[in-house]
Amino acid sequence: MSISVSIQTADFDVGAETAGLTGLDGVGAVASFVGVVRGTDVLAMTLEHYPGMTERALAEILQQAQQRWSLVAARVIHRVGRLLPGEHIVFVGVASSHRREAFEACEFIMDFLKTRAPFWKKEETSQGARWVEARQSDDAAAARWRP
Amino acid sequence: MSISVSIQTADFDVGAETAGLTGLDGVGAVASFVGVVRGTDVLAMTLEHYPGMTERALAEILQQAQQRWSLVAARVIHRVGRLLPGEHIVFVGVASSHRREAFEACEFIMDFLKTRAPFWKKEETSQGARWVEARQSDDAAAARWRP
Amino acid sequence: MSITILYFANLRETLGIERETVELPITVQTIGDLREWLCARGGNWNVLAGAQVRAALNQVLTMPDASIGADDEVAFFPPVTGG
Amino acid sequence: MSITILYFANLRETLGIERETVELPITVQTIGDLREWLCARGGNWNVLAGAQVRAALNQVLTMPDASIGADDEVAFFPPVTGG
Repeated sequence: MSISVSIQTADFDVGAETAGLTGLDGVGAVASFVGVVRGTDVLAMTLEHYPGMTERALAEILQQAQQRWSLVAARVIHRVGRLLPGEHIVFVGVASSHRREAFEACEFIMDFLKTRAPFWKKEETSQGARWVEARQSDDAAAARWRP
Repeated sequence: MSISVSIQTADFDVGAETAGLTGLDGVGAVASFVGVVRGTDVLAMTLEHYPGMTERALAEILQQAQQRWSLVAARVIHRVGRLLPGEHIVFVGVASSHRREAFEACEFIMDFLKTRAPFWKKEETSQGARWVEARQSDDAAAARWRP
Repeated sequence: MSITILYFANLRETLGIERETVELPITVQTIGDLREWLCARGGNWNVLAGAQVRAALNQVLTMPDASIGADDEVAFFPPVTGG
Repeated sequence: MSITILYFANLRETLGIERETVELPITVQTIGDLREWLCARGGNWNVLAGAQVRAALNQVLTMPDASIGADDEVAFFPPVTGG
């Protein structure tokens, strides 16, 4: 099982990242997720993070996924800095033999990334800038995975 | 809501297909799935389908997903003909405002594609060719979605 | 009346035919009747009696009691295995 | 003992500081003690008393009763909103 985490300002190449997962031995299924800046009322978004803790928190989430499902590989890329509507924010890709594990692990990783990884979003709108508030629905989503 | 189905012998470009979904207005989340020919014991695989019924069955599955979740777009590409280990078989991509809908609809589409769309796989192995048998676990996966 | 019948996957291989147009006797009214009538051809044709065999009528999955009409397209195939 | 404290997002902005190294009085033993001690600076510092404020000790989420050691890294931040 190979796990990999990148925090970067640069964009990522979804095709290349997916090819890095589909090309691995024993892989029959790759589930992936791409998060995008939604344009509704938002002119731009700045993502701040806690260097060091972010990588550690994401690696721990991937290790938990690896313990829970039979996976071949999992990859997370999260961008930081200022992003415009339509730009990629996050990529999560999971490779496994069968689709069920890949789907479940991919959704698990996103749910925990949303509630455990130290990123903060500040939105610029026509009314000024504001820090995005955490959503209770994200806590509820993560709580679904309790054993 | 835009839905699109392609049945083709040619490979598809995961990056371009995903970009076609992330670039749409109002999209915050794109969940996707890529199925790949697993190499274990299989030298090649030939996919046969029922032209006409396949497109109709897949469009109906996408329409059901659209009725059940709030989606911006959904896309299915399924290859037919002879494929080698590691080659792409299927792409399913779903775009929506929020991740939960995208994940659920993507998995729903795959579960019904597996059990309703008229494709048949024949594997070539070192012991000769054999038609792949339907798996009960796929029927069970589709049955989970009953209202 | 005349209909078109298609066979897929292992059924196509076993029967050695992928498509035929047939004139049905008046006694063949439903998908179930058609299946029995084809099985009665003997030889490999009883492969169509298998519990696993599925049928589609005009490109939609169907049941044995569905009525067949003129110029309909009927298909027989095993459980699907795509994806 | 000396520790490093980091502040993120709205806390960083409100406090106008992102990192400091401080020498703790002997009475500050836990994350909860540290928070009270920082709030006692007055002015904007009571933002740290908010129920929503989270703390990490050496880059792992922690609770108010966790003990602080020499050279530890403590961080204060609001609920996370990535992804």
